[in-house]
Amino acid sequence: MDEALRIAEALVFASEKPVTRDVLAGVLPEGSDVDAVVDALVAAYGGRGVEVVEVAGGIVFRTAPDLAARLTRVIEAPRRLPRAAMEALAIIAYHQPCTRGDVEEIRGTALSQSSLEALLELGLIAPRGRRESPGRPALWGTTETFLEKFSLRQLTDLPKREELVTTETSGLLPLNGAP
Amino acid sequence: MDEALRIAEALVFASEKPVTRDVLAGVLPEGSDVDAVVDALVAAYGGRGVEVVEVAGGIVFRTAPDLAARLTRVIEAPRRLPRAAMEALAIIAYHQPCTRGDVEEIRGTALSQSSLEALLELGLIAPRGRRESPGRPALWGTTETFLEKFSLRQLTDLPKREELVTTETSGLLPLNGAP
Amino acid sequence: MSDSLTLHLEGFDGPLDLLLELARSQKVDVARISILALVDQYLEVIEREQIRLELAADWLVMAAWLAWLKSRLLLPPEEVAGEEEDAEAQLVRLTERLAELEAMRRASLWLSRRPWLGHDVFPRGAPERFSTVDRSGVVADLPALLQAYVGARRRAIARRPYRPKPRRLWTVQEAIARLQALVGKLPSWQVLSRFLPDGGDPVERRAAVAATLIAGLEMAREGLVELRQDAPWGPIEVRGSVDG
Repeated sequence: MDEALRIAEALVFASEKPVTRDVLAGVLPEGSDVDAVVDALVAAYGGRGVEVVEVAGGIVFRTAPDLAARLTRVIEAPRRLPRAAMEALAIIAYHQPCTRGDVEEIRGTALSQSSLEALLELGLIAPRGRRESPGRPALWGTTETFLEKFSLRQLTDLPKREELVTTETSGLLPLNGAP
Repeated sequence: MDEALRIAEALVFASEKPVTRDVLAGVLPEGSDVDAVVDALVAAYGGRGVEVVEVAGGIVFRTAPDLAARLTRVIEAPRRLPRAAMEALAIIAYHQPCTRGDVEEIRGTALSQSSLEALLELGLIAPRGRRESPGRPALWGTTETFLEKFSLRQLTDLPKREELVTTETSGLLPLNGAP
Repeated sequence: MSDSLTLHLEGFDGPLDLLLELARSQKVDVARISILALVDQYLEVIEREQIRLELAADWLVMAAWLAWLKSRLLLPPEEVAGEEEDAEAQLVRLTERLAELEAMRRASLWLSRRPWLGHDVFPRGAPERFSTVDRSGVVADLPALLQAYVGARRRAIARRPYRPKPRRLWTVQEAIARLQALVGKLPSWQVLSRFLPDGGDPVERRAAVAATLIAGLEMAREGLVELRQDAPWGPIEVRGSVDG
């Protein structure tokens, strides 16, 4: 196995957080082609139990999604987010930076403290300053952890608003696949 | 890649603790030969950037030792000495050789054993014999390391005591001998 | 479809949520729903359901507003000339809000169908770090050391009650004893100041001078020593009495 590939494998495998190409370039031998090394790494793990994915601006190893059911037999999964919190998160993702009031306006109902706290606790949202309006309410935005949590490379991986709206309305909400 | 091997790979990767053969057996498909799967996993990672090793009762992934050494960066995060220790050090520097009692007398407060031990551990002070007085208390002085750390060529590079503390002040203190 | 809907207000996150559900039941694009039909359904639900009073306010405000909106929309245009635009604008606004909520609900669903970290995909459970933190060093800066010294001294002084330095004052009796002990061994004239004790600060030295002079005078009066001074302000000399 080529030395650059071994180094890339070691570094990315060991890390819980995505490793950017810049960081990778810093540890690979002089003159390595970072993109080629990443491609080789992705290829080496194709179809395996763990795979290399691009997430939150870097690359990282994750278990293959099809194995989740087996793994959760022994690995404890945290609770899923309740619907209200998920909707608030989606609104913040699309309207960031926005205030809690904006979220409530869009949902047409008050946002419970526990929903906001759940998002904060999971590190999915973070304050992004204050809006210069009466009361100077805090503005919220999504975080790197948000991208990691939902396996997104970047915010632009979210479906466009038009794609969401123009999809045919029905009770089942047919959704277009992931990017 | 064989399904049992994929599962084993994913589980060992995602587990916080070493995975025992028992746990593995509970997750692998019925009738899998656990030992054979482990052997296959070890073989699959032979010579790679990460390897499978058996540790205390289970198997884990570890970065290949040659790469771990290469990738490890030492981050120096020097500590600040707590105030009491810093003061004790300063007093010892100016009044050496002196006893812990002297330091307490000058600081006007007790000096904890741990402060003195911290200075000893850092090699900043060293014993300089004992005072021939009741109890034969240990005398302390500063070391070469002290000079190096504080970028002093010699002790006399320290500003004179009189330059730091006004004469009327020092008149009130029963102090003998200048540095 | 609406007939088969079993609506429980408490299951809805506010009136807008219910309106969206009702709009969906019309099976058309939210932008093309019939507001009139929507209003009727909404009011019907509100009447049918037993609303807990503390939950009622939002729902009733929405019901009142929708009833008003419906009345404006039903009136012939000329009769509401002044308000027509207002009602139209509010209708557009309601439609937009429903569309936005619908979009966000889809986004939420899209997100929840992504591979979730910790549910569908897992990170390395025991990540390794390639940095070791060396905490063995110590921040050594000279200014801090000096400040510590000055600080310690100042604090100790501030804490200590003022205590005049104890003075070691030479008494006349001590001076006589000292003179007696020494003068006998020195038959020739000696300067009296040689018999002063060693050391002491200026105040203590002056006290010793005075005590020694008085001791000399006292002993001369008793005939034990002789004193002489050759000139005013000259040195006072002493010797043992020739008779003694």
